[in-house]
Amino acid sequence: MSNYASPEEYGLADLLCCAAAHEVKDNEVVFAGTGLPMVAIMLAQQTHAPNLKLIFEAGTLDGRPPEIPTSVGDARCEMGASRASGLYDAFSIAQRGYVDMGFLGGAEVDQYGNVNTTCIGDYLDPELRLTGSGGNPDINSFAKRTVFIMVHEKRRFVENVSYITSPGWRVKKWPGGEFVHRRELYGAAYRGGPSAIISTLGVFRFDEQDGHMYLDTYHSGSTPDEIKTQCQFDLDISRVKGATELPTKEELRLIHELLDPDEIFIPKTKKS
Amino acid sequence: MSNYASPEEYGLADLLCCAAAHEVKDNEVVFAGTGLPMVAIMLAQQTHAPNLKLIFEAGTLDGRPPEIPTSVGDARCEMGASRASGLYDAFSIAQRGYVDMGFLGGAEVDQYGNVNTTCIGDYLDPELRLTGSGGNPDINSFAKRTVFIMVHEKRRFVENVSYITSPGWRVKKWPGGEFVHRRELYGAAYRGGPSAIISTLGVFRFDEQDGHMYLDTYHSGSTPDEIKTQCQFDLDISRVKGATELPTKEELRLIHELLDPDEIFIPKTKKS
Amino acid sequence: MSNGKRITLQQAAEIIKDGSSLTFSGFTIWRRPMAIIFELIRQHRKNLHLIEVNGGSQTEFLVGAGCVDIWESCWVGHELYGKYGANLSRKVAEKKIIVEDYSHAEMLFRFTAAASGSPYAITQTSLGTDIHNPEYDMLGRAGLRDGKRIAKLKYQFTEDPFYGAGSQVLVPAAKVDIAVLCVQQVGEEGTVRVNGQYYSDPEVARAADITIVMAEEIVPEEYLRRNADQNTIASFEVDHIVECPFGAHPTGMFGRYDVDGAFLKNFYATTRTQEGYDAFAKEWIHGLDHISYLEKLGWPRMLKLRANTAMNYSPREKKGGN
Amino acid sequence: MSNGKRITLQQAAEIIKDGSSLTFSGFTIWRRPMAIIFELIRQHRKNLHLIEVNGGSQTEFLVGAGCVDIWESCWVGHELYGKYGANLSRKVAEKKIIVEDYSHAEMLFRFTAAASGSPYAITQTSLGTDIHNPEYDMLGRAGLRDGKRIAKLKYQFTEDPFYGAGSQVLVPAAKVDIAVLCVQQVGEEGTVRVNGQYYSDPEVARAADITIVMAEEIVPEEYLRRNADQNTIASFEVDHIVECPFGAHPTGMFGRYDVDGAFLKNFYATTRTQEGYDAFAKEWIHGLDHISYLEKLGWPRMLKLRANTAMNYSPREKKGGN
Repeated sequence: MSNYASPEEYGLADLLCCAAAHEVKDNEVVFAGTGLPMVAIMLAQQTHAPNLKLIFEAGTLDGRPPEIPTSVGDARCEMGASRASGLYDAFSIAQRGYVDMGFLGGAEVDQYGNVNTTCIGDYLDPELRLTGSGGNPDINSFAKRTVFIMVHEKRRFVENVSYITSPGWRVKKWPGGEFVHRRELYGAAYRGGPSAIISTLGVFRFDEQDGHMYLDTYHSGSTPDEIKTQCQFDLDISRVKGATELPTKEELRLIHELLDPDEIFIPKTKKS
Repeated sequence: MSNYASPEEYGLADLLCCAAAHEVKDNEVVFAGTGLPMVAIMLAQQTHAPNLKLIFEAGTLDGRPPEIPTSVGDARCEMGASRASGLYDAFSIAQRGYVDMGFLGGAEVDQYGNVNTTCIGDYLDPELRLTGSGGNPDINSFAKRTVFIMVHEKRRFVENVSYITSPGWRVKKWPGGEFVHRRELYGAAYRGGPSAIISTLGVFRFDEQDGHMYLDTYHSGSTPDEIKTQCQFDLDISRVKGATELPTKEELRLIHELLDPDEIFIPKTKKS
Repeated sequence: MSNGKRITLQQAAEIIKDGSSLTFSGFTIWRRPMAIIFELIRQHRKNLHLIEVNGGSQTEFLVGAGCVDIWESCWVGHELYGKYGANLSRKVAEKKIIVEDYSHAEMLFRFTAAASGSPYAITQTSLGTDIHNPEYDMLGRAGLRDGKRIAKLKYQFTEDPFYGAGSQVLVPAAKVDIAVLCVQQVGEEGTVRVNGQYYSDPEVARAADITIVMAEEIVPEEYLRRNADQNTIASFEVDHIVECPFGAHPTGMFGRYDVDGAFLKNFYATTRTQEGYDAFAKEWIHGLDHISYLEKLGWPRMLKLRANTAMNYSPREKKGGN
Repeated sequence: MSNGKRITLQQAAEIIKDGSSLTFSGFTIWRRPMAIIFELIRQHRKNLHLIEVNGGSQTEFLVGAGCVDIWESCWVGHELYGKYGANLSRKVAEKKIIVEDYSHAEMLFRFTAAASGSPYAITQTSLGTDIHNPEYDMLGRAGLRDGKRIAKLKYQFTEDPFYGAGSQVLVPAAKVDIAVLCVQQVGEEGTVRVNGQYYSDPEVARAADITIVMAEEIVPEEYLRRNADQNTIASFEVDHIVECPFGAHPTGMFGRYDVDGAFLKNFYATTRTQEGYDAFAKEWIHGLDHISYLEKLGWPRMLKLRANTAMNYSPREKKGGN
């Protein structure tokens, strides 16, 4: 008598979004970026975490948008918010340590959870310049933990990212650039790091001591061995717990009827 | 056919207030403390400087109070203001260099314009603890020039103030405490210093090169020689220009009918 | 949606333990959380460490009552109703209190640093003054600079490496246990709307580990959230809320009531000695609660202080406090 | 009381000289001063140095037109209407532009420092990332770090001397010649009231040496001054004002109109090549003025974007931009 959706009822984006939503606990202060992270957080707000406090980077504090904003600068963010102000407030609050969790995205990730959103190829002669960091490294530096949502392709799960935009568990110590544990650099500002990478194939977590990524759960339709072949580094699949929890029918209803009916971030699945 | 008031029509506080008001130019951004400075600045606003922009330390920007506030935190400050916010704004704007002039008070002053509002006697074993600095050193550090309004007593015009609360033209260089020119310490933040001390006896200015105070004008009823005897340091009276301009009848009317009818800061003069 | 943030005046005071570091909303004689101050005095709180952007009547009441061991700030007095802090001055002369002097901007930037999670702030103020006299580092002299809640150094000079702008003064973040605010409105979930100047309220609320907000009225959260851009402090920055009308008296509140100048003048005049303070406290603090305090003040007095809605202050109150 | 701050769109653009450093109000695709951006492109402005808390459509329009030599910021794109900055990306690949990357918080704190007159700010963000890779100091590599308008160093690490909190990142104040804002209301004397999120508008206005405010409407100053606590920027921080309804289009404005997603989608799709950009600019920028631009957009389009007063956004605009 499960309420879980059957495979033909959900798409990968649904699975991703629900898995991400499950990372949030009630009453937490959560900082979410534009796109899927926003849908995931609002899904959590509609389900198990009605008292979470949502911060949008552009300056909305404890927002309760009745419909999904197109971006964090959107006028929709302010509806029902505790305070609408600006970036100084959002980043000060984050740096002060109020944020339990950040929800982010990325183009490339390495085995330590270092994420790249800046460029593909040599930074000094790039193949492709991307958007740049935005608040990704900031939220990731300030929050107690961060969750990344990513498309899974082998070219995105790499040995070394082209550019470390956002810090993982082992990061570069300048001026030399040797990898050290994040804790060593952040001192009193150390609060944690990436707690999960949720890709279109599985959910990955990190050994906080040695900083390495491991597979926690695999999404229905893939296997740990297959996922391992989709990473350029040697993914630890020894700690896998099982399959990722499926979306429920209610979650799918909330995503497609309430949060994103216009399929702005999450396409509807054609019933077969 | 002068509009100047006759001696029996004004008191020393009137003279002080009017002399202070004359220090302001139109269109300037002025930062005024509570008390006589506030009356002086509002008098200027009502006479020759209608476009001056008045900042109150508690967070009122470009205020146009219709009646004298009791202090800079007063609700009266906000009437007609461009923006009411807080101290962060007021001090950021000041440190950014917007402020042309600051209007301040003090308990003691030395020959370099160093002012004390902190204590009388040895700081470590004081005869009398006063209010403390307030924003006096800040406004004085940030503004292009500052004007002080003080009661003139020999015990207040001293060789060395008990405590330098607010920096004059020659100040202490720490850790040693030797006197150096203000310019040497402030670097790029150097914008000027005290431009006038207006006491109940005269108007004093400073040689900006050597930092020494000199008598600029004496108030009607006193003489340069008498004023010199009312200073513990060797006051330069060689540059005196003449008598201080008297209050006009209109200025007196504004002070006593419009600005301070309740004699909160300036007593009315009994007609003889 | 309420979430249990509402407490009583008594409970608010009980959260503040002996030895706590404490800061307040408001400015000199405006929007000070006096009802909680009185309750702290009734509860005989001891060894408090006040860290204030500026002091005012609240400081004088607490200091006079002997609640305070350390005062870090820049100014104390009652504005035109009392030239200086007579109680503080007396305790300083008697060496019963440690005073650490900063400038006003330094105090403000110290709170700004704490509020934005920085260990210190950069300013260019007060160079050349005795505020930076190394002999006058009173917390250092007392051996209290443990580098935990009290910074290792009072300040540090450094040079600007970016533009060659010269000497900068670094001042440590103001780390405080508890901020007590007094405002016009707070929502059931903690959203604060301050009317008029907000002074340094947003900074002190965010800097403190625990933030208590006392308001003239607790309003439906949803009412404040209809205009989020008019609110001052976000819900999650506030831990406890207290409804207490006229809670700032004898200090004033924009849009609600003026400073009670006569009350402060009398306080200043009668508390220049400890005996005077004790008698004043006996009459106005001990043995009363907030309602009996208001009863004692009486209607005519409060109606005179009441602000005119269009002006946000009282046109009836004679400003000189007579 | 007016004081001659009012100028035209053309005059506003003329104040911005070739080689100026420039920054803007808004956030990515919201409240960008597009009408002035278009005018700058019409006037063939060159060698601009953009220093932005974040980039957005305004960046892409200026960069595509070849107006920009240096871009210091952290992000560029059109949110969901264009994944990244295709024009910037092309110019980067062709090495026709210098990009200096900071993090978002670093950029914000750089402006906060400039706005409060500090030569630099302290943060603890982005430690361990390539943002701090010394090889990637692009202004340094180009020999442009003169220590005057461009800081001698991109950043500097230091240790906290007060609480032993560890590594701090010092970042230089963002020194900019001109800030161009786009807001809902400005008073005749320059008082600005922003509705909704104010993003980093107060900081950029105060950081710049010259501040130009373009508003949907210039309102009587006295109207704004009736509620001083609802205003965002003080009169004297603003040097010039311009009235320009729909001046932010195709970006959006809280309470007035939504982002024109279809317009931005089309811009993104067609300007991935320089030829595409030139054709787009020929159609939508050159040879038009603001009114003929609005005429070209047409009433149905603008009415669809128009915000609902109760919601502050348009319930009619399909958010996907189709």
